[in-house]
Amino acid sequence: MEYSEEIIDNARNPRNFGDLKGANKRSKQSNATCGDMVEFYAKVDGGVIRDIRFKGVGCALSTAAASMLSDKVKGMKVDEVRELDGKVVVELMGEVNPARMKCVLLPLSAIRALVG
Amino acid sequence: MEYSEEIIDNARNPRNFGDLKGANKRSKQSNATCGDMVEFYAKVDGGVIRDIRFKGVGCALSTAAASMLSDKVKGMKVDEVRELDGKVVVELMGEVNPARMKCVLLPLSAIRALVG
Amino acid sequence: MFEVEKIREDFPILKREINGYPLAYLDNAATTQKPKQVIEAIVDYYENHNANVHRGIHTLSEEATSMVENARLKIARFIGSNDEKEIIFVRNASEAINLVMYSWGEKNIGKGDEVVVSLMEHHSNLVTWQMLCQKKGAVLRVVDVDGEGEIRVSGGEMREFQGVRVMSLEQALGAKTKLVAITAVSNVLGTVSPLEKIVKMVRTKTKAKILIDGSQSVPVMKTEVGKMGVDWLVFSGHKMLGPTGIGVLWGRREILEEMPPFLYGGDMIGQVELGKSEWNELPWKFEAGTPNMAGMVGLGAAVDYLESLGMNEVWKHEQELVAYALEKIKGKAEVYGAGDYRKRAGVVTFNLPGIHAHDTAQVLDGFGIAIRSGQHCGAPVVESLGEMAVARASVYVYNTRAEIDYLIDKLVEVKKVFRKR
Amino acid sequence: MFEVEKIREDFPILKREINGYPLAYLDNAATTQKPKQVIEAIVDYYENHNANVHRGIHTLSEEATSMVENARLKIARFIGSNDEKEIIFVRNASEAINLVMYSWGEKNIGKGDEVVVSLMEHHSNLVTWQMLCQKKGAVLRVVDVDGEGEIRVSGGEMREFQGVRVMSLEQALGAKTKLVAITAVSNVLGTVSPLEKIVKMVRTKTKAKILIDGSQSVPVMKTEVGKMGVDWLVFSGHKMLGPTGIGVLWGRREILEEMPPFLYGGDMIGQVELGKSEWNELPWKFEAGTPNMAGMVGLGAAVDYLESLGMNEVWKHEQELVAYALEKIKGKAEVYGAGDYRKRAGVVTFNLPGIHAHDTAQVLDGFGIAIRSGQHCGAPVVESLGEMAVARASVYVYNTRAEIDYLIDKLVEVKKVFRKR
Ligand SMILES: Cc1ncc(COP(=O)(O)O)c(C=O)c1O
Ligand SMILES: Cc1ncc(COP(=O)(O)O)c(C=O)c1O
Ligand code: FES
Ligand code: FES
Repeated sequence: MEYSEEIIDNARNPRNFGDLKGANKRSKQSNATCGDMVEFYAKVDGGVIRDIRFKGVGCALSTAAASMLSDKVKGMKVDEVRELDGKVVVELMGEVNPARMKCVLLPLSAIRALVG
Repeated sequence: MEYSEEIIDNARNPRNFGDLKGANKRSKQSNATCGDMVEFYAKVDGGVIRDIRFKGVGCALSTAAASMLSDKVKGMKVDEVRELDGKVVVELMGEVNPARMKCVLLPLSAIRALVG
Repeated sequence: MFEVEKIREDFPILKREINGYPLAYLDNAATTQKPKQVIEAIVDYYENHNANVHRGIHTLSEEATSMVENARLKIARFIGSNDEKEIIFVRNASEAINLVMYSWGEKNIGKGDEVVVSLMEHHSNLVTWQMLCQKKGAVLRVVDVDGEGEIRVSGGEMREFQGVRVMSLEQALGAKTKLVAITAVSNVLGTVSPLEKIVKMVRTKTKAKILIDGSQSVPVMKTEVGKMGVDWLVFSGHKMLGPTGIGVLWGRREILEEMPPFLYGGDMIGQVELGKSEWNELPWKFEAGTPNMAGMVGLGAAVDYLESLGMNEVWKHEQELVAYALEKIKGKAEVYGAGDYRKRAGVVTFNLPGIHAHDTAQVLDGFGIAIRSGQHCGAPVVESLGEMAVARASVYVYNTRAEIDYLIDKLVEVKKVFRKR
Repeated sequence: MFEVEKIREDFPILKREINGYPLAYLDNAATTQKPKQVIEAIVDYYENHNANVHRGIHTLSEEATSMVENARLKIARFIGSNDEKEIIFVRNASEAINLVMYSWGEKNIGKGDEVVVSLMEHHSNLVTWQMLCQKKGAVLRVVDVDGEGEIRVSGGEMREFQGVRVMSLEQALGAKTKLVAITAVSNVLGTVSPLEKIVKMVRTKTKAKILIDGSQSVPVMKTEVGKMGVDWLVFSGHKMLGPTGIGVLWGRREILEEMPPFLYGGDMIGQVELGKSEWNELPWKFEAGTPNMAGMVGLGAAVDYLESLGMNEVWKHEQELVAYALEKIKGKAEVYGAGDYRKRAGVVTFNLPGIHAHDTAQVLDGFGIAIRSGQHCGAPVVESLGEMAVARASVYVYNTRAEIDYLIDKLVEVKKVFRKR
């Protein structure tokens, strides 16, 4: 697996990175074996994610996944977000090595916990 | 390893087999893993093995070894018997497979215990 | 299609000569030979893919990881599990039993509790529980074996043997029974245990867990853990065409989840700090340190090979040969165990009158015939036959009727050698 | 003679291409590749000699037995023991440590006793003792590592790390110390422990036993257990050109004699009755069940191979490459551990600023370079470097300066990929 342009771009310049004032949802997840961590903040209103931001993470893949996922779920209905699974990450990011799946699943599980 | 004529002969018709009346030494040994057992009886007098007999044992090799060894030590000085080691058995019996060494060493260790 | 002559072509060692005779390998209950497909899988692993698994990002590590996890999946399917996380790789059946003893047994067996085994267990499935019972003040209850070498499920008298009371399974089971550890097929006699009856009785009468020693059954019979209704199954790769140093503990997921780890170290761990650690998930929780990667891959290839033959065909072949052997040996030796071939795997246990089993084995070796002799790590059942040692010929997929004929012929020679004048 | 180009010819896997580039295998601290001599020894075992060992009378069983016992003898000589009964075959170093924990530790470590380890132990040599201490109410005392990644023998301040006090060895030792378990070479940093000083201090100040984790030292340095003055040494075959699934516990005979068995089963037993059993003698007392015969034979062949190179030459090669690599990488990455190459085996641990070690490893893999990244089963020492993950390149007998050059070149590419615009 090679990193795509888009992954590299999202890793270098993550979207929706930083604090979110007035967030009413918060969720933090970490990967035991690499110690990396991501924390999401969201404004949820009327069953819709109005805004979302994140902090933390470590590697390029998890950062890019957090960035791309946050873009994707912004404006989505909470009900729809609950349905997201590993497939959506692979759709967004392309093929991911098995050894790195945990990287890209970390932000997903944090986002799902957010709306869980 | 093939059984020699002499081994087969000693196994079929063991010398010095049976009880020994008036024995003043007795020694019994067994092999844990095959359960076979040999018991020697001897008349020792003036530091010399005057007579020796044995009972028990199981396989052809241990029987032949008991037979041949008993013949060998009959009339020997106790001091000399103490010096006997595995080599004497191999001299008597020819080459023995490693897996069967325990068979031929069983009577030897019983005889050594007898004079120990 | 099951064509023995074609199968034999796959096993390089069968071309060997022993003492000037072609090898007749009839010691398969001890360990089996390896087809070139298994040897090649090992070589391919080392020549093209070798790397440490699970933690590496690089290509070789990913390849090795996917090869061993793929082997795990194959083995799960082979024994009828649809959850490959239930397959724990160990060194051999002995280690698998010890794993259950140290992990589950240490935690769940207490003073006064009872562990039930049979008189014909392999030492691994006997001594391990002896030791646990001794340590915990628990009681080992031993199920007797009948004259046909079958586990006595019910009926019959309690008797004393080796200073221990032995009895029927029905008598052995009680409110305090915590574990029943029984072999599916005896390695000494080849008798097939009536597992369905046993499991039903244990489940009806107790809340005990059931461990099945499949060392002799998994290699020759279709295994369906999903239908067996037991808690653990153990077996060794080397007895089913696989490499040495690899074996399997299968357990129901719920019970494996509850069990604490056994060996500690790399790979079985989640987060580690100086003061505390967290365990990895199944199956890795039980696989500490760098695993036997080549062994896993080789066992996967062995399973492929067996499945290409078909396990029903394998069993048919065993049955055919054992029926033939029993028929042929009749009157020529004292034969132990079930008279009805349908009750036994491909094992024939015998003695020539007045000739020690080790001598029989050694003279046969002079003719290129490899059989085992002695107690076969099953001293109690051998002693219960009234013997100190027995000879055992055991067949597998590559054995032929001609080899049985040859064995029987040479038994006559053995008798000649030792005939009293 | 030590000619790397000739050595490389012996390793089939080195001909592989990864992502279109020739493989540069720099993950040797995780596991090493196998020369054809080792692969051939395994194949020869399976194609010509395979049988179960120790109990068989027949020729194959005798051959297999003499092959594995011959391997045991070679390995004893290789590590400077003149008593091959002191060599216990296990699966890997992790199992060896667990064996000592379950057998010796369970018996000898009680409430309030102290076990001393270092902060840079591999998880196998940390978690195992953590668990024993937790179970027994004993205390785990942790020796700190200095800024150079060396074990702090004496001096320095006690400090708290991960909620645990860490200190110098001198401070850690006391009247209650029962065991000191220390690595000879760190797998994370490659630093060589000052074993002579450590052993002397332990022997002077305590009656504690000493266990040395030789997983990273035995493969690269001449080992002389006779002169080390320790009680146990553990190592894994797969890290020294040997097969997977085989490792060694060496122990002084007196201590092994006193230790109760660990795993129960066939082969480790003398006499067995339903009510009691007796143990076999060393080393078989600790080798339950059918052993990894092919693994033993393969490790014997690996030892032959290493001895044909000469362990002093092997160490010289490691030193040469690590000195070269340290020189080359300077200024291009943050490097951890000893600055003086003489204090380290062939391991270079580093990070590229702002780039996660896993990303570094993955981009390098795109160029055919295999390095490891993460915590290397040594989470505490990685965290003590202030990192969550580090990258590690580690060399062995077949690595070249050209491969180091190639790695350094490609580090520049990695930086380009992730450079902020
Ligand atoms: C220092 C050290 N100790 C112990 C181990 C554990 O070895 P294994 O995984 O072969 O049990 C390793 C290998 O990673 C190591 O480097
Ligand atoms: C019925 C049975 N159980 C357990 C074992 C032990 O297997 P291993 O020696 O591979 O651990 C054997 C093999 O001899 C066996 O036949
Ligand atoms: S390496 Fe930790 S999340 Fe990717
Ligand atoms: S087989 Fe028992 S002594 Fe020979």
